[in-house]
Amino acid sequence: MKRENMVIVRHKQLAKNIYEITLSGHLVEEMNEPGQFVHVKVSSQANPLLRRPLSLCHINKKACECTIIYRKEGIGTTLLAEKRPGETVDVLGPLGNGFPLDAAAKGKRALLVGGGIGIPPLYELAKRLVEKGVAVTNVLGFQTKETVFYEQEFAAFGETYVATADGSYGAKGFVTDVINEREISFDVLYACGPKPMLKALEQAFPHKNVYLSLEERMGCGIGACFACVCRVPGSETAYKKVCSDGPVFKAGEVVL
Amino acid sequence: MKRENMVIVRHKQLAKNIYEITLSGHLVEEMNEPGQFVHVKVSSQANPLLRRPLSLCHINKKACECTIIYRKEGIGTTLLAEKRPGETVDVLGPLGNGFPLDAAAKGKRALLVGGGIGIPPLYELAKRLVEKGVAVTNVLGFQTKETVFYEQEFAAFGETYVATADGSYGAKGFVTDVINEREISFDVLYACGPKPMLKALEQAFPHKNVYLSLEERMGCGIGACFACVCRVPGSETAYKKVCSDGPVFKAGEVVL
Amino acid sequence: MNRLAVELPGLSLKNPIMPASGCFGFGREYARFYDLSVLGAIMIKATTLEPRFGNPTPRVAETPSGMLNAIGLQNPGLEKVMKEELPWLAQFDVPIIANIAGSTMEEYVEVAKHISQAPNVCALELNISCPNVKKGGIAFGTVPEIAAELTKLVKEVSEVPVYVKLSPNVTNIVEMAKAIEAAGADGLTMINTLLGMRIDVKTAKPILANQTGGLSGPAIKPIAIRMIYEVSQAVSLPIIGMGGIQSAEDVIEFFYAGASAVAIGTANFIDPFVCPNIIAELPTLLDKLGIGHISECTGRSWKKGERSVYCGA
Amino acid sequence: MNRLAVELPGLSLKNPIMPASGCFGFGREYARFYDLSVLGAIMIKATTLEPRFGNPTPRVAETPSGMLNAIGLQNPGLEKVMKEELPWLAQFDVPIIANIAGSTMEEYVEVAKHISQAPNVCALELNISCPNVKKGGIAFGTVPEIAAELTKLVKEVSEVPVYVKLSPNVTNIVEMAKAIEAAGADGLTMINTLLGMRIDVKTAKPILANQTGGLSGPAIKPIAIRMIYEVSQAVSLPIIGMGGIQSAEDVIEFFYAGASAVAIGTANFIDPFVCPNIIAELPTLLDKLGIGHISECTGRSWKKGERSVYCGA
Ligand SMILES: Cc1cc2nc3c(=O)[nH]c(=O)nc-3n(C[C@H](O)[C@H](O)[C@H](O)COP(=O)(O)OP(=O)(O)OC[C@H]3O[C@@H](n4cnc5c(N)ncnc54)[C@H](O)[C@@H]3O)c2cc1C
Ligand SMILES: Cc1cc2nc3c(=O)[nH]c(=O)nc-3n(C[C@H](O)[C@H](O)[C@H](O)COP(=O)(O)OP(=O)(O)OC[C@H]3O[C@@H](n4cnc5c(N)ncnc54)[C@H](O)[C@@H]3O)c2cc1C
Ligand SMILES: Cc1cc2nc3c(=O)[nH]c(=O)nc-3n(C[C@H](O)[C@H](O)[C@H](O)COP(=O)(O)O)c2cc1C
Ligand SMILES: Cc1cc2nc3c(=O)[nH]c(=O)nc-3n(C[C@H](O)[C@H](O)[C@H](O)COP(=O)(O)O)c2cc1C
Ligand code: FES
Ligand code: FES
Repeated sequence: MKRENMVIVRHKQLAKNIYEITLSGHLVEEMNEPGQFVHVKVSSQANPLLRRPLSLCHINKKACECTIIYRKEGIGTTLLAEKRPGETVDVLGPLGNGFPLDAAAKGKRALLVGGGIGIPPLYELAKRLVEKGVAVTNVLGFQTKETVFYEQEFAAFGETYVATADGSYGAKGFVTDVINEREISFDVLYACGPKPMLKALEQAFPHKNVYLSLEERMGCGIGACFACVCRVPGSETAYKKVCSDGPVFKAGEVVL
Repeated sequence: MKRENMVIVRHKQLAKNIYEITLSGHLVEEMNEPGQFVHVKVSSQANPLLRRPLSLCHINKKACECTIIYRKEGIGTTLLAEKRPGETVDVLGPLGNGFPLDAAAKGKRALLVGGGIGIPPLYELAKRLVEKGVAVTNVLGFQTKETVFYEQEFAAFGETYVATADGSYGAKGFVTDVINEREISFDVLYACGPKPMLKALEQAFPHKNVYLSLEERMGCGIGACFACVCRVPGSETAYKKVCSDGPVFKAGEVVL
Repeated sequence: MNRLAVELPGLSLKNPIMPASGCFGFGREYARFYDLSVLGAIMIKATTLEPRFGNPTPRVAETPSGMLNAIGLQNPGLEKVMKEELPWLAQFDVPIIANIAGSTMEEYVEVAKHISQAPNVCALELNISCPNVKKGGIAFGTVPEIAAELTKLVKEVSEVPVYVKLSPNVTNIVEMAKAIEAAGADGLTMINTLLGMRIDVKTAKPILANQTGGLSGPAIKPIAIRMIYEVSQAVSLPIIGMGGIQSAEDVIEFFYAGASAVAIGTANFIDPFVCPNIIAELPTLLDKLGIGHISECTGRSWKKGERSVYCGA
Repeated sequence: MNRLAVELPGLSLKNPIMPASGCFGFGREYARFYDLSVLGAIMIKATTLEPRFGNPTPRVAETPSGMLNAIGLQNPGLEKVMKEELPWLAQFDVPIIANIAGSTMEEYVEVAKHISQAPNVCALELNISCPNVKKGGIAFGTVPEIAAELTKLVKEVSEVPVYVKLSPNVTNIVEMAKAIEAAGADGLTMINTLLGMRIDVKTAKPILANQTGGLSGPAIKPIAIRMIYEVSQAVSLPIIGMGGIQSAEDVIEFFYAGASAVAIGTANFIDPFVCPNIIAELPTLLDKLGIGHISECTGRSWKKGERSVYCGA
C-alpha cells in the first residue's frame, strides 16, 4: 500500500464511454491479487476532492505496468479521460482483498460473471486461474451493444458468453438468464457487477462456493472513515468494510 | 469583448517565475488598445473559480496572436504555467480602456515607467508610440536581477533604464530615483506597476500629463460586480471601476 | 407548450432562470453579451435610499470553489435607480425583481414604496442580511421576529409581491421561513451568502479590507440545497433557489430540493453567457430525464412515490 | 528549541498537527503508512457508550471542493475502545484526545468518566453536534444553555481537561463559545461540519441514505477561519482549529485567525501522508515568513501592531 504518481503509458477508448488506461510505476510491484483496487486522484486541485476507486484489470509485473478499465461517468472519470500518455496520475494502492485463487483447485471449473464496469477485475482473475490450470467460463453482461468490451480477451481464456439487457448483442437478458439457459456448471463462482446482479447470483446458488466483489461510495479507501461498511448477517452492530475487508466477500458473509 | 478558447502557440519562461505565453484566436481581432487586459480562466473546474486579469503585452493582428507575460504567484498562475502549447485557455476580452495614444503627438517624447509585472502592457504601448513617431524612454523597475525581463525588447524602442530594488542589476533603487538622477524629460508619462510606485509618480509630476494603469482584485472584470472600484477625488459616493472605466486613468482622475 | 415557463406570485416567467442580485449590476454590462429578453427575470443590485459607496477594496477574495465578497451594498441610490436604471431596463421584455436593502426598517419601507411603483418591477426581494443599525448591528435576517416585522411593514406599502431573501447564517432556517410566511411574504429566495474570511499568509492580514465577507459559488451549493429541502417542506411559499449554480444539472438539483425557479450569481463572473447557455440546455436535459415540464421537478426529492426516469447512457 | 512545540491544557504537543476525529479511525490504518509518534496528538473517532452501527450507506457524497458524510457515529462502543483501541495506541509516543458523543447528557457523562481514566487520554473533545434525544432532537451544540450544562456535567467527572467542539450551524458562534467558557471548558475545537445535502440528478433522490450530511473539506475553510477569528477575540480559551486544512499555508492561516493548534480531517483521505508532510514543511514555511516559533502566529490577524515579514520571492 503506497502512494505514487504513476505515468500513463497508454490510454484508449474501447467502447462507448469505456476507456482502458495503462499506468507504469513501482506500485505495480505491490500488486498481487486479482480483484484488488487502486484509489486514484485525477486532479491536483481540490475539485474533485476525493479519490476514485478503480479495479485492477491487468497486472503486468515484468513491464511494471497495470491496466484499468473505466467508464466515463461523472467529473472524476471525465477528467481522467482527458489525460494523455506521459502525464501522471496520483495512485494509492493496491487496496483491499481480492478474489481468492485458492478457492479453485487445479482441474476444477470456475464461472466468472461480470456486469458492465464490474467486468475488468475478472480479466486478471481469469488469467491467473488459467495459469493455474483451472477451467474458466465467462459470462459478461452489458446494457447494450455499444458498451461491449473485452469479449475477445476473455474468449482467450475460456468459453465466453455475452448478454445485453436490450438484446442488441449476444443473448438478450441478464447474466443469470444465460447461466440458466446454458446450464453452465461450475465449482466456484466469482462475480463483480451491480448489486442486483450479485443478489440474484447469491440467491441462485445458495449451496455453491460463490465470491462477490462489492461496490460502495468511499471516503478513505483504507478502512479509516467507516464510509463503506456493510452489515454482517444476524447482528445489529457487526460490520465489514468494503474497502479493507472486501471488496471481495464470500456469499453470505455480508448483507447485500 | 468576447469569450474564446484560445490556443497556446508558445509558452516559455523568461526569468525567475516570469512566463511569456502566446495565444492564438479570433479574439485578437478585437484587441486594439495597449493597456487593455483579458480575463483568463485557467481551469475548467470550480477551483480556481475566478478568472485572472492579465494585460496584453503584444498584439500581433497579422498572425492572429497575442502575448501575455505573467508572474507565477498563486494557484491560478501556477496552473497556467503548467499548460503546454496545443492546449487551450478560456479567455474573455479584450477588457477595459488602455493607454491613450493620442496623448502623445508625433515628435513628442513619452516616458514609460513600469514596475515588475506592470511592465508587460508598456511593450505594446512603446511599439505603437514609436510607430507613430513618438520618442520613447523606458524606465523598468524590478525587485532583483533574477526577475529582470524584456530589457532588450524595450531597448529596441528607445533609451531603456533598469533599476532593481536590491541593486543586483542596473541602478539600485526605485524607478523614481532613476528618473531624478538621469533628469529624464518627457511630454507624457505612462506608467504601470505597484500602487506605491504610481503614487510616487503622481506626486512627482503634478503638472504633467500622466497616465497610470491600476490593479485591483476583480470579480466580473466587466463592470457588473462593483469589486474593483476606486474613489473619485472630492466626492463621498462617486467612483470609477478599474475593470471597465480603467485600468488606465489620468493622474488625479481617481484616488490612488 | 413552453416547458420552461413558470408562474410565481407577480412573475410570469418564460423560464425559471434569472441572474442573482449583485452579480449582474443593472444589466448594462451583460446586455453587451446577449439580449436580456431571453432571461426569465432579472434581480437587480440591492437598492438603498441614498447612494452608497460601499466598503474599501479589496472587496473580493477567492476560496476553494468559492469567492468572498464585501462590496458593501454599493449602489446609486433609489432616485437614480428609478430615473435611469429601471427605465433603461424597460427596453427588454423581462420582469425585474428589485432587491432592496437598508439600515433601518424605515429605509426598507421607503425604498419598497417607491421602487414597487416602477412599471417593470414585478416583485421585490428583501435583502435581510444587512445589519440593523437600530438593533445594535444584528442582521435583520437572523432574528425571526425582526424579519417578520420587516416583512409586514414592507408588504403594507408594496404594490407588488414581496419575496424575502433568507440568510443562511442561522441556526434554524425553517423557523425563519415560517415567521416570514406568517408575516405575509409572497415567496422566499434563498440562500444569500455565508459569512466567511480569508487571511493572507504573507501579510497575516485578512484579504478583504472589510475582514469578513459573503461566501458564494459552488462551495455553498450543498448548504443551499439542504436549506431549500428543509424549508420547502415546511412552508407553502414558492422558493427561488440560488447558491453555486453553474449548470443545467445544478438547476434541476435545486428544483428537486424544492425550488420553483433559480437565480445565478457568481457563475456570471466566470462565464458571462451562463444564463442563456443554461436556458438553452434545459430542454435537452429534461428530455434525458424524461420530464415534460420543469415545474414537475419541484420538490421531487421529498415528494413520495415520485421518481424520475433516467433514459441516459 | 522546538519551533513547533505547543502547550495546551493537558497537552504537551511536539507539534500542533493532529488528525481530526472521525477521519483517522483509531489510528490503525494510518499506522501502516507512517509512525504515529510523529503526530502532535490524535483525535480518535467519536466514542459512545454502546457500540453503534451508524447510518445506512451511501454515507459519503462529493461536492465542489468538499464532501458530505453521514457516518452516524459508528464506533465499537466505550468498552472496546478502552480495552482494545486505547491500549493499542499506547505503543506510540502521542497524546490521545478522546472525542465523545451521546444521545443524552447521561451518556456523555458516563463515557467521559471512564475514557478520561485511560492512561494515554490527555484530553476530551465533546462532540456536541449530536441531536439530543431528550430535547426533541435539537443538537446540543445549537443552544448555548444546553451546551453549557453539558460542559459542566462532563467537567465534573473528567480526569483530564475538556475541549468542546463547536458546531458551525449556529447564528451566533461567539455566544456559544462564551457560554461554554463560562461553564468551565478548558479549550475549544472548531469547526465541526456544516449541514449540507446533495441530490442525484438521475434519480431525484438525496445521494446520502441519511439525506443530509456534514460538509467538510476546503469548501468550508473560509467559514472556519471567520468563526475562529471571531471566537478567539471573544474568549480566552485556546482553540484547536479545523475545517478544510490541506497544506502548511492553511495551518498558518488558522493560526493567524486565532488557533493554537490544528486538526486535519478530510485531507487524510486524499493523502494519507498529509499530517507528517505538513509537519515536515512547517519549519521551512516559518523561515520564509520570518517567524521564530509557530505559537507567535496565533491571532496575528487581529493583534494590533504585529505584522509578519515576508521574505519570499
Ligand atoms: C472497489 C471498487 C472498484 C471499482 N472499480 C471500477 C472499475 O474498475 N472501473 C470503473 O469504471 N468503475 C469502477 N468502480 C466505480 C467507480 O469508482 C466510479 O464509477 C467512479 O468513482 C465514478 O467517479 P466519477 O467522478 O466519474 O463520478 P461522480 O458521480 O462524479 O463521483 C462522485 C463521487 O461518487 C463516488 N462514486 C460514484 N459512483 C460510484 C460507484 N459506482 N462506486 C463507488 N463510488 C462511486 C465517486 O468515487 C466520487 O466520490 C469501482 C468502485 C469500487 C468501490
Ligand atoms: C488589470 C490588471 C492587469 C494585470 N496584468 C498582469 C500581467 O500582465 N501580468 C501579471 O503577471 N499579472 C497581472 N496582473 C495581476 C494578476 O491578475 C495576478 O497576479 C493574478 O490574478 C494572480 O493570480 P494567482 O491565482 O496566481 O494568485 P492568487 O493569489 O492565488 O489569486 C487569488 C485571487 O486574487 C486575485 N489576485 C491576486 N493578485 C492580484 C493582483 N495583483 N491584482 C488583481 N487580482 C489579484 C486573483 O485574480 C484571484 O482572484 C494584472 C492585474 C490587473 C487587475
Ligand atoms: C459580488 C456579489 C454581490 C452581491 N450583492 C448582493 C446584493 O446586493 N443583494 C443581495 O441580496 N445579494 C447579493 N449577493 C448574493 C447573491 O445574490 C447570491 O444570493 C449569492 O451569491 C449565492 O449565489 P451564487 O453562489 O450563485 O453567487 C451578492 C453576491 C456577490 C457574489
Ligand atoms: C467521515 C468523517 C467523520 C467524522 N466523524 C466525526 C466524529 O466522529 N466526531 C467529530 O467530532 N467530528 C467528526 N468529523 C468532523 C471532523 O472531525 C472535522 O471537524 C471536520 O471534518 C472538518 O475538518 P476537515 O474539513 O479537515 O475534514 C468527521 C468528519 C468526516 C469527514
Ligand atoms: S472508505 Fe473509508 S472505511 Fe472504507
Ligand atoms: S471586477 Fe466587477 S466591476 Fe470591476
